[in-house]
Amino acid sequence: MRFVRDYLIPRLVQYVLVIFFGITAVFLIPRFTGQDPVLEIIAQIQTQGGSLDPIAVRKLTETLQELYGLRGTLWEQYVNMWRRVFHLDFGPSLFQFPTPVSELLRIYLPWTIGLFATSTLLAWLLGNVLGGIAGYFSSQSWSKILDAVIMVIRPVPHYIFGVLLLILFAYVWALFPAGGLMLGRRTVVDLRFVMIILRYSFLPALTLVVLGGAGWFQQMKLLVQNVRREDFVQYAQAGGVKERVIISRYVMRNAMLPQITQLALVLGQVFSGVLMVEMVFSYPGMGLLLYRAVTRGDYNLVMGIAILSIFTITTAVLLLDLLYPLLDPRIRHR
Amino acid sequence: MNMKWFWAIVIGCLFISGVAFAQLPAGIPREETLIADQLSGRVGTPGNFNLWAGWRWQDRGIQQLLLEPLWTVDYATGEIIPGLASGMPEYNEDFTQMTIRLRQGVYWSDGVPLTADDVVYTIDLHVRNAELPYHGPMAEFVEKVEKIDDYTVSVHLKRANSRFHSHFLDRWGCLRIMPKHVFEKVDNPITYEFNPPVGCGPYVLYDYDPAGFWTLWERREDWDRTPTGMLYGKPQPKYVIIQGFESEEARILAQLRHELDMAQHTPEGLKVVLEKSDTVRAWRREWPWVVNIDPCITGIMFNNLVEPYNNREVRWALTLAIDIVEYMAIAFDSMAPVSPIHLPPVPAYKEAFFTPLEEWLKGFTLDLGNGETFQPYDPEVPFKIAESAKKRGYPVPEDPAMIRDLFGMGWWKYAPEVAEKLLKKNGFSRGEDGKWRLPDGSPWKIDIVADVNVASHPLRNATAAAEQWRKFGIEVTVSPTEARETMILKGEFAVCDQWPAAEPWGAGVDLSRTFDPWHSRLLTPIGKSVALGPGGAARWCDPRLDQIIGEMEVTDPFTAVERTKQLGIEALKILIQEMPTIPTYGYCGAVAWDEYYWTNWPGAENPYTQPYQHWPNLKYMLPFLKSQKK
Amino acid sequence: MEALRELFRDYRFAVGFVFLVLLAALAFLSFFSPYDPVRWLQVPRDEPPSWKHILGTNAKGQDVFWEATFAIRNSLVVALIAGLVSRVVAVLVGFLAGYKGGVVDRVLMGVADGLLVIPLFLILVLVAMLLREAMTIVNTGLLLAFFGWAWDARTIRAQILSLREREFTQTSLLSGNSTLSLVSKEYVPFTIPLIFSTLISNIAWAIGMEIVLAILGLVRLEIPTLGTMLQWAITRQAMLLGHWWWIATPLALTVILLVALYWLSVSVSEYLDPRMRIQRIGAR
Amino acid sequence: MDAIITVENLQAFYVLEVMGERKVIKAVNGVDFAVLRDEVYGIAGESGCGKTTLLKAIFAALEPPLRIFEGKVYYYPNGERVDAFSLAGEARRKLRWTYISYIPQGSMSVFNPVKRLRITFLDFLKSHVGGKREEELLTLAREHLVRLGLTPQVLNGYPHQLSGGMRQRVAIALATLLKPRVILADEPTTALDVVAQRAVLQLLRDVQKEFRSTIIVVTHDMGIHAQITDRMAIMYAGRIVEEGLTKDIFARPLHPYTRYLIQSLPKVGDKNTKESAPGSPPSLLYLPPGCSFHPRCSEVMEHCVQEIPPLKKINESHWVACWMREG
Amino acid sequence: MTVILETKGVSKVFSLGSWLSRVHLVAVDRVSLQIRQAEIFTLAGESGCGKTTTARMILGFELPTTGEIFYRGKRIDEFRDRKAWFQEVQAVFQNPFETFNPLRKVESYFFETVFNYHLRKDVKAAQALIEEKLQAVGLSFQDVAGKYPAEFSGGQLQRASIARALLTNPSLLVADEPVSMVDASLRMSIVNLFRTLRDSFGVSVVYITHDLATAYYVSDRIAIMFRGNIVEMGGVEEVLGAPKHPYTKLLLESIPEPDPERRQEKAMVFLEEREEYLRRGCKFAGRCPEKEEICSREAPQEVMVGGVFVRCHKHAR
Repeated sequence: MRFVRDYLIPRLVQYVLVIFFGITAVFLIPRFTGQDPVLEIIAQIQTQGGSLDPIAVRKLTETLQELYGLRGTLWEQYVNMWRRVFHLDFGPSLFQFPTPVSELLRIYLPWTIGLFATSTLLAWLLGNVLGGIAGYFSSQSWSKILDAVIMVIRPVPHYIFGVLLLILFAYVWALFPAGGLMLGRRTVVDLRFVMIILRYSFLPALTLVVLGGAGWFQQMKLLVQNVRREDFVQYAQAGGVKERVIISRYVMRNAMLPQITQLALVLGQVFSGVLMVEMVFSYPGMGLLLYRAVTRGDYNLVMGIAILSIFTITTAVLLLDLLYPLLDPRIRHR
Repeated sequence: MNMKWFWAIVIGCLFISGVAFAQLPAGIPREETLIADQLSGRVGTPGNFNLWAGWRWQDRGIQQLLLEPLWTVDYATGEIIPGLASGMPEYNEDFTQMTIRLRQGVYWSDGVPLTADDVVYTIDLHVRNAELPYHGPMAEFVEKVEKIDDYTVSVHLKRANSRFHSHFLDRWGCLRIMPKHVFEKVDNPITYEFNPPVGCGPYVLYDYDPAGFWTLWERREDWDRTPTGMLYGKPQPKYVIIQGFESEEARILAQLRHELDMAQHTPEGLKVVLEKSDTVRAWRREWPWVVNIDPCITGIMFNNLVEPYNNREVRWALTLAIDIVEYMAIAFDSMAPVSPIHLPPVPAYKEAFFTPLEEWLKGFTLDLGNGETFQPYDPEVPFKIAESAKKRGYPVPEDPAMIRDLFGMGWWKYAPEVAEKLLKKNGFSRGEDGKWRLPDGSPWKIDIVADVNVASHPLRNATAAAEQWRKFGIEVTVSPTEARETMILKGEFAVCDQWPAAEPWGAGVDLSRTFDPWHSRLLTPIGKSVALGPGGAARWCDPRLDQIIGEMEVTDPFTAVERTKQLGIEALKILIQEMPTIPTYGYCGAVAWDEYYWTNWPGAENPYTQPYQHWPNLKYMLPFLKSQKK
Repeated sequence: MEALRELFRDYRFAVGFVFLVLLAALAFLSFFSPYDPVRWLQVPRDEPPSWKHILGTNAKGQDVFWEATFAIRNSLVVALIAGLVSRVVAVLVGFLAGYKGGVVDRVLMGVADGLLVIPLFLILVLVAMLLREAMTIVNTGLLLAFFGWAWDARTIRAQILSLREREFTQTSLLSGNSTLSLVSKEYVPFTIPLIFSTLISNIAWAIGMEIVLAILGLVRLEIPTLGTMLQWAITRQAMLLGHWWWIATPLALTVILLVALYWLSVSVSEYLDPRMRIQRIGAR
Repeated sequence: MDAIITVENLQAFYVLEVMGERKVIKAVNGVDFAVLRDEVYGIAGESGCGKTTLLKAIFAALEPPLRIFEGKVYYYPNGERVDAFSLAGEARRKLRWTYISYIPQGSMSVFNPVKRLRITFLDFLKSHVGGKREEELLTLAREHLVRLGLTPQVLNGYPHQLSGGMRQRVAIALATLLKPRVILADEPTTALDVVAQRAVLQLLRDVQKEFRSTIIVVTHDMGIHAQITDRMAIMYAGRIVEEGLTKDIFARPLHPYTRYLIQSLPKVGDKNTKESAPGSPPSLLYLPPGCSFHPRCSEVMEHCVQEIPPLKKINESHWVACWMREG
Repeated sequence: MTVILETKGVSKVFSLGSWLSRVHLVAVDRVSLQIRQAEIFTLAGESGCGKTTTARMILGFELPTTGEIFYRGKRIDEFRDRKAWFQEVQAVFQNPFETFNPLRKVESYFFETVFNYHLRKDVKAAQALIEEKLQAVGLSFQDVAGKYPAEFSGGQLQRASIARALLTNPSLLVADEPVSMVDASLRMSIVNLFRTLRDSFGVSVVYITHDLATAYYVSDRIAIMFRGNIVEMGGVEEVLGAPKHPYTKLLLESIPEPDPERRQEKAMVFLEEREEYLRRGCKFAGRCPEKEEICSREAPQEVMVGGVFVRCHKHAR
């Protein structure tokens, strides 16, 4: 059981520490942004036309602080936060009061998984497969053209690419909706439902897949060009092994390894692109939810999303670390 | 890749794009539906309609379609429309009692009749329950509320208040009457979701997006048992969808695709839809298109407790350093009416305040010291703006009356040399580099705390002011920040882009809403949140104004109209002399309507009601729309 | 110079380099701009490209060409600060963790992993909001630098780990080299291609991130950068109004810049690749 | 004569562009020989004498910068003569592993590192054997290993789990999987310890006996040649300087270089001082004039510096290229 | 003869494999040996026998799991610093192309060594010293100057590597398989060098190899290692002349004799390294032709037979 002592325990300790510090950071940072969610709400009531007098403001402030769990010192709030985290209760959203954060996560998570997890994976797969093939046949002209196209597409910001798609596919050729998925609570899940969702998700997914895939493509192409020079590839070629087998089982399989590690970590970084896409296509997802939460000082919601995300990614990384020997049998833990 | 795969993907894409082209939920015919944009964006609490408990994205249709207040202001007509009430509120002699008479024959959407019990219950609940936002004013003023008969309610006040009714007067929110039969069964009115909602408005909830992008309302079968129906007849659209967009582009494209009938864009967005669509119209059919009758005034706010902005002459110098013609070009592409006073230039106020004040403005004199004086008012400003807009290539009307209508009555002269004198008189100096130094010799830096929404009027003002003052030789930065509201309320700013004064009611000549925040008893030290925004955030007061406010409290705005107006004029004069904030131009809405499915929108040529889709008054517009059955 | 001459034989390097030089020249031109980039209404608005305004003018009354010179300059500065500062951190951390191993390694990699695992964007937005008034060019660069080193530190560490196992490490120790000179003499030549390629991808990332922050309005919008130029063009509907020159200019500059960086990166990494270098040396 | 590979006047050079300068490395510079059916043919020489390049050329694995300037390599599948360089892609692919196969120099990295060896074996089998199920192919592989005295268990492991010697033997098994007529072995024992070397040699011998294959062994280690080859050639600076039956060469080395190679070998029980050939092999880029060996030759004559000695027949099976043997 | 280096019961344990299949190998098992002044001591065995690990522990690159190493009576971890230790002991590695960083010029290592150990003050004097050492290995500064490793032949570079090691005038040179990557034709030039070093400079050499022919040729004493244990140790004539341990016999038999008339026709059993490491009892038992019942049960103890240490049950009785 030296493995447990020398490897697993330190790794788990690190896992726990990363989560601990991550959550603490996420707890602290919004509290330094100078926003007071209670005042924001009062301001909103005021600017939207409600009239409040000083007594009302004081009363309301106290009431809201009580409700939001913002009373007491920072330390008390912090302790309280951990107590709630262990109960998976992040309290009510401050800005979307009184909806509980967990309820919001429940509503948005399926969308996020449905579109962004899927398209991130799809982008990864497509980018790697295409990049792999293009890297293997890098001297052929179609590979060069593809490379050039992707090179130009990749730097285009998500927002602009999304709007361009929107203009092309929702206006010039009105093939896809401009946004506004009209599925209410009355909808039954049937083929039409699925089709509507697919149709509605197509352009956002396309944006993410193309732009995300472009990055994977470029990385994979370079990796494959290196792996192609490895002895075992050349030996298989010398041995007359069929090219298809060489590409998939020798070149791609090996070049894929660093990409797998990257994928887990990239999951945490997709928010920015996702947010832009959600903005352009009015798509209900975590990116926008998070952005709004951050900008409005909705501490509870920020905590909820961040904890979910930190937990998911850290766990993904941990699992990957533990399972990596299965993917790469050479790995040795010292 | 395999060709088979390629074709499979192509066919798949076509399939996806071809299926279910109709956007709307099943069974909702487009031609009977009105689709309007939701100004406040996606609903954060889609399943919650309990407006009484706090902010619930009320413009998703709750205030426009579902609920009917006692009274509603219409700033386009300058009238107050009694909704659930049958007439204006009635006060006793000393303003300690207010009587509300209800409209008879009104039913809640679940078939229960509306009675005085509902009103009594609503006020009582607010007095008792401290968690409700309107608890404050109710608890402060209401001594007792009693039902006189089924349709009459009497509210006894703790002290005199001639404007107590304003808490029930809907502009963009007020204390609306609750359905007693629903709420009395509820444990906690704060967490109660009020879903399905019940209201006295002409529509009921049909469906909504659990993700909050849209809410679908259906016209009540018994629309004739609602005040709207009784007042204006049958609302035309059978269904109304209020839909939020996260991006301007999506909103524009939706309107171009006839998937959005009413929307408020940015001026640029408005230009796009007008340019690209044959069926979209704006408030005005010609340039400058935008709604210029909004009851908000935009501008720049100083923190009057902060050096050097606590100095009236510094504030005036900064005002005179603004070239309003350029300012307007930067801020709103010259499309909005300027206002030299702290009131928006809507027709009703023009008549009541601008015209009476004009002579006084012309004669208004600033003392520059050493016996020098300066008359800052410039009635030629609208013509100068017109000239500059013409140069830009816009089709500017020639008629002087029209020009004053579009660009305002006048503003302050661009007089940097006068500003210079005022500043030097106060110890300011220019450095070697031509930049201004504060009296203590340090460089004068202004940081304008600004809104983050680039399309918004506040940031537009901040940008334009920064540009003007930079030109004048001050180092200016614009800092858009999400913490803006907090900072402004707490007074943690020197200059910001907040409304320079609270909007007036929009109807009648009562300006109490504008002046109240400046009463000296509300003056809040820096670090503490002000109670009455936005004006109060400027942290300014004046004993003369205190006196006027005091007198207004005991003046009935409905009966003593002349006196009310006179008090307003006097107060405005004080504001001009002191210039605690700089008013620049009236808020403009870049509203666009698609005439593809619906026509007879309340345009400038026929302003039968206010034009916004997000104001409570939308329900009063719907009976007038005409279907273009396609 | 020999190296440069050889690199220029690769068309990707040549094109990338020429692009970069052109962009740098463009950035340099900003010092001679007839217009103050912050000021509005300097020129007639919304004019398409003409001889007078070769890239047209925008709705703010600015000459797009001259505005772009400032934008590219500022964006380059942001990206360079982000890239270089984070490189220093990444190299230090990577070398230290890789060479020292043990507790140092665990701690440093723990920190790096922590940074990687927290949704970067969330923190970036939070901090950007916190700093909003202070989101100057330099601070934006530093902020991005702070978040840009973790992954690359990991990569560099991995390479150091493998280099540490190679025999010349021992030769160097036997030659009496201290740890510092061992690392700098033996490992740096091997890690330079890696450092260089991560530098370039980091610069590209920083440029992209700056654009994202700008589109969200989280940087000082009056300072022209590629991001803020796009942001103004987007919010003023340059695309739909047909003012293509306004949005196409920063977009094209971004694409050209990133393509140039990509080509440089690919070409230089190939050139610096130890295998290739050894081959070249062997063929002398 | 029953040749299975013939090499005719082969000139294979590397053409490099270095710093804008064209450089030609004359790795194989006019080589002629024939390898017969059912023999083990050795090619000996120091690193950088062109022996690996010669193998590549025989295998017709020509990738830039390696180019054939002159000469031909012929295969004899099914008795007919085939020009190895003119074989097109698919035809060449089919001949590989069935007619001619290749044992790599270091087996360290020739197996796919992330797949079990079973998969690698199957990949090679599937690419050449049609119409068989995976199970059958796997049985083939197992039987093959057993026949070579290796445990079929290795198929379940990953390459990195094997020791160097084992890996090299598995590589040999892989190369002989389809019973090729010709097996090229490039330094099959280098970097192995003596015990593993012995195992590899044992295996090669078994393979040869079992399948009657022709093996061409390239190594710098004369001990290996002595142990396994029937005939051998000594290569120096891109040319063959001596060729003959192994026993003849060891008994009567004719070329001074060959003598150095043999005499420098230490033996247990012999503590007498031994000397290597002085100096280093020449750079193939800058060959000395005349006989390439003359700078290191203790018997150098004036003639050696001026003219390259031709390969001369001394007797039925012994050839040498040295002016000393002239006449 | 003075003992300059002594290891006392040195062991090294490695854990190998991923967590899915992890094993602990005693790579070096209680090795005790002595190296005397001016002798060539050979550590022989097949790959994976622990000889390289032993060498690395002697050099201080690896810390023993248990046991101690003394240099002239002083524990090597008591040396002031790494540099002070390396002044006494230097090393030559197997692959000369790996010994030097392929991206650096070879000469830089020479100058670094000179200046880092403060052997000479200025470049000129340094060059003279380098020239002297290069001459000693049959090279000249001219051959080395300005060249990268890839520009050398293996033999040349290995000699340069030795010359570099000699710069500090070490008392002990650890040579880890110094000729196995060098062409057979050039090996002797390097092996002969060790003799010269011993005879002319009084340097002790730890010569690590699997090739008993060169070991016999060059060394004074020899230790045969097998899977972490020294199985036989003594004078080279005694050990190789009359091998006592069956493993020594196997090694001797396996030398590819450069004589076509004497081919090794005898078949032999091979076992995998790990399997043997984990074996109980005598680790060689799996392929020992003289195996007895006790061998797979019990690990043999070291015994002295005619001045030779042997670890074999056969000789224990």
